[in-house]
Amino acid sequence: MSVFTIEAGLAFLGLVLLLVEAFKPDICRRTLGLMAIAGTALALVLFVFAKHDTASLPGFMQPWHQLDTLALFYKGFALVITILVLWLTLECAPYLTRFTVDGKLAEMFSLPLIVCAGMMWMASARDLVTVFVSLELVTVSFYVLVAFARKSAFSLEAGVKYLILGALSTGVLVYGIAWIYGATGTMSFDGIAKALANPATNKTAALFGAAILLCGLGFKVAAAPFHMWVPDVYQGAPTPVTAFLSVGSKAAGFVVLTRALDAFLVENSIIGTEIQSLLLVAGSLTALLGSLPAMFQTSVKRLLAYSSISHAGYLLLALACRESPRFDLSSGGVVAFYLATYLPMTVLGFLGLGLMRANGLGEDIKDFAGLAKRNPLLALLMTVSFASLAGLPLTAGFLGKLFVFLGLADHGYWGALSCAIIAAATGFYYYFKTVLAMFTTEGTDAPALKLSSATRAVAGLLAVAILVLGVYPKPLQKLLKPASATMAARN
Amino acid sequence: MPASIILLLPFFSALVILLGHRQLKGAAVLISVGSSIIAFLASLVFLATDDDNKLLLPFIDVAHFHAGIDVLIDKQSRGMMFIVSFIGMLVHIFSLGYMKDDEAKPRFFGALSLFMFSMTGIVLAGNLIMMFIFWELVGLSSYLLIGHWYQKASAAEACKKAFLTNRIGDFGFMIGILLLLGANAGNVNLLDLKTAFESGPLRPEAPGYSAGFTTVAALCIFLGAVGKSAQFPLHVWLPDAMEGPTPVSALIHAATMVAAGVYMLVRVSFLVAASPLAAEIIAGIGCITALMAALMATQQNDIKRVLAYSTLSQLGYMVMAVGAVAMAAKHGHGPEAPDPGHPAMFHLYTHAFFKAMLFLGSGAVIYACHHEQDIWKMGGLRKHMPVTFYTFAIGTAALMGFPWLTSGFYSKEAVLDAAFNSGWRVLFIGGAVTAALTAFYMTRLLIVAFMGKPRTDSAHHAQEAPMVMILPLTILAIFSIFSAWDGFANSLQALKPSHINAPGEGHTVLIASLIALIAGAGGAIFLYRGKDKDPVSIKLFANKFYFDEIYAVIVRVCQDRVAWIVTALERVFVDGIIARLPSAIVARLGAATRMLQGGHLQGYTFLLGGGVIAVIYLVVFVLPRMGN
Amino acid sequence: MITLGHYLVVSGMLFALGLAGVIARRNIIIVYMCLEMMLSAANLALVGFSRFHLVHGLPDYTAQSLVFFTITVAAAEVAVGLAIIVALFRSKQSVDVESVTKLQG
Amino acid sequence: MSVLEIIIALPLLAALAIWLGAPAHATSLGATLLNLLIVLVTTVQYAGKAATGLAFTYSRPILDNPSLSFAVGADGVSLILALLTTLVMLAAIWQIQDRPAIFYVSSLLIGGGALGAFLTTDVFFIYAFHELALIPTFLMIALHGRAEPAQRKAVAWKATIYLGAGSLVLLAGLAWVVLEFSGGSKLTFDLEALRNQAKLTPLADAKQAQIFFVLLLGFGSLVSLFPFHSWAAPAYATAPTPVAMLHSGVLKKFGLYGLIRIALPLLPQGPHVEWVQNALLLMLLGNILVMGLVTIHAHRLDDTLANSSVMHMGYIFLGIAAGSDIALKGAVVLMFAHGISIALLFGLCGRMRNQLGTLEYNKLGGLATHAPAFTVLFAFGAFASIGLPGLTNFAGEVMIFVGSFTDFKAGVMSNLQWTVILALWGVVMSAVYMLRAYRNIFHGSPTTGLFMIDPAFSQRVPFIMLATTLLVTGCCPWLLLNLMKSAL
Repeated sequence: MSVFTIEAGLAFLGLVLLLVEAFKPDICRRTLGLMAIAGTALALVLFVFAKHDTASLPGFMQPWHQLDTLALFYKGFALVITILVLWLTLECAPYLTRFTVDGKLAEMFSLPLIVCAGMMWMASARDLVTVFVSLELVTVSFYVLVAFARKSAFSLEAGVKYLILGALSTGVLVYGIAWIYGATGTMSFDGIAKALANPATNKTAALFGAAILLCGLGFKVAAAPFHMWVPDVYQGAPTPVTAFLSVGSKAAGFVVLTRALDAFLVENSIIGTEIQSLLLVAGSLTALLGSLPAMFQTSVKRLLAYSSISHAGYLLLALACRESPRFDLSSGGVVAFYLATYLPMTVLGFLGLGLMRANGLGEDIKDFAGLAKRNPLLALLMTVSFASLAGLPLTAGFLGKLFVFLGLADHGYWGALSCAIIAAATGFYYYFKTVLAMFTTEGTDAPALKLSSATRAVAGLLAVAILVLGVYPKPLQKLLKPASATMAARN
Repeated sequence: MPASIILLLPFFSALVILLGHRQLKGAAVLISVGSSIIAFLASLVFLATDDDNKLLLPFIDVAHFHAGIDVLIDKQSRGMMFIVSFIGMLVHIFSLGYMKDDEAKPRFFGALSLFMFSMTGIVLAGNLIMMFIFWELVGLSSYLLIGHWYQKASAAEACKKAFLTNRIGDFGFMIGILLLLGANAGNVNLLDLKTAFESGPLRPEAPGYSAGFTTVAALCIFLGAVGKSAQFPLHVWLPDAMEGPTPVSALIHAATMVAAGVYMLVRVSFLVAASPLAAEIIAGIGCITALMAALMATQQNDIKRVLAYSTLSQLGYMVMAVGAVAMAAKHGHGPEAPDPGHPAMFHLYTHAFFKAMLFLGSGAVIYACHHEQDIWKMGGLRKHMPVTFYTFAIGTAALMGFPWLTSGFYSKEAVLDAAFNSGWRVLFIGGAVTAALTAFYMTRLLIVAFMGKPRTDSAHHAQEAPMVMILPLTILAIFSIFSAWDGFANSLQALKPSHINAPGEGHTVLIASLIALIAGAGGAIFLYRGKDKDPVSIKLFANKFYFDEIYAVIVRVCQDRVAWIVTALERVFVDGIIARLPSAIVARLGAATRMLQGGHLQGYTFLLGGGVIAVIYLVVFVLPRMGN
Repeated sequence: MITLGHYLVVSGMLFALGLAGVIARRNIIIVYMCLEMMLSAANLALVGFSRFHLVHGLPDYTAQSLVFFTITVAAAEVAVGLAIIVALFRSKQSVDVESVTKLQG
Repeated sequence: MSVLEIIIALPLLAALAIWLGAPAHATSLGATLLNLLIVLVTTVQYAGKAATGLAFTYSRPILDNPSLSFAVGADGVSLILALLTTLVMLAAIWQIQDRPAIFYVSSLLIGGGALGAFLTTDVFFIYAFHELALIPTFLMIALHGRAEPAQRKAVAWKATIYLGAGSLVLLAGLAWVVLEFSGGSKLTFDLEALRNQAKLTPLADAKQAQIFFVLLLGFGSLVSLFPFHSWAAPAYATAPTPVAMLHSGVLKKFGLYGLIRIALPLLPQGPHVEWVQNALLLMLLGNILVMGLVTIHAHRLDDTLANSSVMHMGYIFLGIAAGSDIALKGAVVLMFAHGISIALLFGLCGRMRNQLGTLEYNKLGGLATHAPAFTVLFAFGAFASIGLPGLTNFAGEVMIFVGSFTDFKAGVMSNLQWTVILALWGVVMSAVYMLRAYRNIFHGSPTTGLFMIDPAFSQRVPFIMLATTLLVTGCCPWLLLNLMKSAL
């Protein structure tokens, strides 16, 4: 079975679920959710055993679609995060339904499948057209998802902001694509790389196009100065959607960014140094602009949004560092590694948030007070998650940061490194502010917080994943190693 | 073997007592006294051992730095060892009586044992590091013993003061040791150092020799002695140290520990000899101390304080002798053949006996008068405590240097002789004046405390001290008289100078000291006979030249004020610049960046559009020009 | 003779106008229309580039195919977008950009 | 499997067990006691062998490139510090009374983290274990500190941000080291490999100086090197007793250990390049003289102890600045000594605070009368930190001083040697504040109302253990030196 079939099937399943809800309105939402989860899980299993080379794709797809390691990795990534988000939606369903029309959640289960399919396509894209189409598939679906809890003013506001700013960035993106095409005469990444390596190509036009294109993509990954939407949208969106945005959408953005930069920063690229400098500046700025305002946040959800921005900053910095012979992971590999470590910790964090909400608590730091007393396990798991987000050693978050820092130091980008260090230092403050609240005992007589065993299992699994990746990242590295190898070969 | 016994026996005794005195109770006293007696016997055996320099215990052994517990056995250490263990034993025995009713007796005896251990260490030390180790430990035991009655604020302050003042001395001592150690390739063994100074890399003819260095090293080492032997200007702790029990004053603050400074200087006399300037400074400091302390002693009313200042003054004598001998050697006035004797050590030896005796005697008096120490509240004790009186009188005579009869006379002559030959006439004059003052204040003490009529009830009801206290007094009185006799001195290996009985330069020294004695004693008799209160009042002397007050100001200004200012500066600047300023900047930045997130859609679109334009401007127009 | 430059200038002006509208206008519907105008600008540029980038004497149709996708996507975006804007109007009785300022900081 | 892995794992497993519901006191005490025994046996074994180089090594590869492995190994320095850790841990846990389980868990985690940092030989894990130990420190200060919630949180924040920022600078420095010394093909975090490479291709002095300086700042702020020290005093004064004991006694030594173990072997010329040396000497003089005066100014026992602990770090840095074999070994001995003595003092201080409710000097007095055993124990700690011979600190200090004078030319003093002279004045200052504290607390007549009696014997045991260690290793410092036979 080809991977493409799985993707198509997933999208189809999404549509089916939508129809089921439409024609059988009294269906239990839990059933619907479980169906979605089961479908995605099945897709994941099938994906693992599917053929993993480009030749297995239908012939007409091959010019547009590729199945290199990076693509495969991100496809798996998309499937995993989709399953987790669906499950998170189930967890949050009790309070989410209070804000939806007629208390229904159907699209919350079907749209993620379509988003997932979009993300999987995006991972394979070898052409700007494919990129654009799959990116829009994801973005448009997210417009709906963000504004889904329509009765909540916050969700609606987030939806409007995301819609306007997202559409704006789409415009910018297409305009950039147009100019890149104009400068290089091709839409495919390979062709662009070839053209940029050719000194005869018009440098200014290429720079102009690349800059605008990167602005458009920068919006998707929340790079400064296009990050302003993130806190508002993340805070307003339903928690599962926030998690999806923060992990899935960001990963999708970065895979495209990786592909685009592989082309832009190809050896002897006429625009290489400029783009690299831009990345360093934007990365440093992003890390700082994410971290600094986060210190004053009182809402954990908004705090996580800022944290997501600053993580995007580190990722951009990782992209700025090109391959080093002394380093098994290429910049794309480091980004993938970072995102893989970022997945469990972020999802775990949002899971905690969702559980708080499901138990009738708020999302403010003060609502976390005494969590250690109310549910020691959840407090412990959340601590692991936040420690990892802060980048403490022995957790997955540290390794990602370490690789980024090593790369920066290796290339001698000291300015960017200092910015990253300042951002990380600030990070200690705001992550631990939350952790501290959890362990505070005074003034908390709230009742114990009960978790179902399934919840505990999933949360525990995520925490274990954080710790295991933190001390034994070898399997993950192995998974990504061919990725760098192939890319190195192609370049 | 005897060396190890003398050294380690008191150590284990101290350890056992201090750690287990609750369980041991009375046995603690027996352990301590027993160990002191065994140590004394061992020191007798030790007198007969051969010269040696061997390692007893390892301590630090790294690279070329070897600092072990190694003993240097020679005439000096054997003789000093005898003094220490002998007087130590007597004081132990005396304390049996004196401390009979004290609740914390085990603690006292434990500290006494600790002192014996430390003092033995100093005496036996074969290298300067070991000397320093025990140097500090005697400081500790002195601290514990002065502060024995720590509930009394004055005792608590006194022990602190003693330790801190000594620390200042040790500061110099350590620098001196480090300088020597650096200069002599990590070797501070006394014999090796001596060789180095006389024929090795530190001799004046050696390449890279620096006279300044030798002087500085000598003076730094001397600073150690200044602290321990309470020389000017670090003398202030010794009078206060009298807050400790009287046997302690006798043992530590009269006979042995304070003499350790002199002993140490004699041990490193090759260093003093190598630097004429240092020798002059040492002699000068000694002379000043001797004179100044004697002046202060004339106006003290506390029996122990008089003795304490007299101790100071005598220590000044010894130190002056150390310097004077070195100066004399430079002037060619030294003995022709190397003289094994040393006036300072000789005076130390005789002084130890009679000063310990005087202190123990004063202890007996204080004990009899129910812990009354003011001599003007005594009087007429001669009749009530005859043995104490006679022994005290013998001690006084020895201290004054009663001619030909007492041991003090011979040693004082030796010191004055050395001062006379030093080439500095002022040293000799200072010494002679001090001798006169000594005669004056001791006579005053004897007259006021023992003669006349009892002035208070407690003096009236005073009774002779018990046997355990009388016995040490008597033994020491015998030694006060006979210890300078050749037979005694030689068998006890005292460092008696060979030419002592035949002053070379006519009789100037002898005549001067006789005049001083007569003038001092006569003056005192004339002034104090039959008086009930002090007819002379010299505030300057009574208030000890206001040293304590001046030092209090210095400490308050230089230490407490500066500490206050530094603390404030540290809070404001260091903490401010390193910690608070960056965090304030970051906080400001955070607040400022937060302003970007105003929540207005138009603001966001504006920023987004502006961002696009900025990026285009940067990438297309700025970066290519930078040519990077 | 109309060159590529002419197309690009027009497209650029369209894009700039759209952007200015997005920034300046307060009515979300109009903002949305301006966004569509920006997409049109991009489309114009694409078509222009395609027309002047001749492969074997014919325009390169890759870019033109993207234009079709853009138009389709824009339609989808409008569908979703208008639904959200309608929902906003229902809840706030206003489509002013200043009606959504609750999320901030 | 190496015995060191057991040593590291034992406290961490015990902490997990307690978190999952095992009885706190028994489990933690048993685990630490067992751990102490294992460490003792291991140390004796090591001393029995040649006592040079790494022993008990074992490595579990984790990543190929960059080459990363969980590698354990110990030489004399790490064993001395492991011994210190287990001793202080046992004492800290033993003295806990009537406290929630989190006290035990955090003590075990701090100790376990420290053991991990001292006994692993992979830069990554050395760093990681230290960070692991910092979290419970922070939480405990913020949650159970001895101050109002707002104030203790502020203190905890200050410490955390300081230490966090310091750790990040350190991380940058370590990254630099790894990049410079990994050799041609592969990045490696293995300390031995890095050291070999450093021996093969030493860097230019100027570059060594730069890297060393970054490491110095990083490690230094973890050790409260002046002027990056202002977190330390309030943190120790506020921290709950076991945390104060463990952090000031053990965890703080990590920075010094790192300098001796990582920075110096890789960058032997680093501290001797003039500008670095002068900077280091100035900073350590700041520790000794400025903090000495600040300590003199303190009015409370916890302030005195906390500031003195900052001050004494200056001497260890002096040993590192001197860099000679004697001085470095002295620094290690002093690390051990200071760890034991300050833990002893903080432990006793905590007990006093519990019983008396105040540590203000002008409210205390005469405690010796009713609590003689307590007084003796305190005296051990106080005199040890003054540097009294016969207690371990003296041996360390004297070795550092001597080690700074090894290349002395009569009449010519180097900056280092002038610094030593000034540092010696610090010894006088420490006597001033310690004796002042001792006099105010224990001497004098007992204050009415403030009354304290000796703890029960079983509660004295941990302190007796520490005091005995001071005495034994103080009289026989060669016991420690025998573990470090090869030159550092």
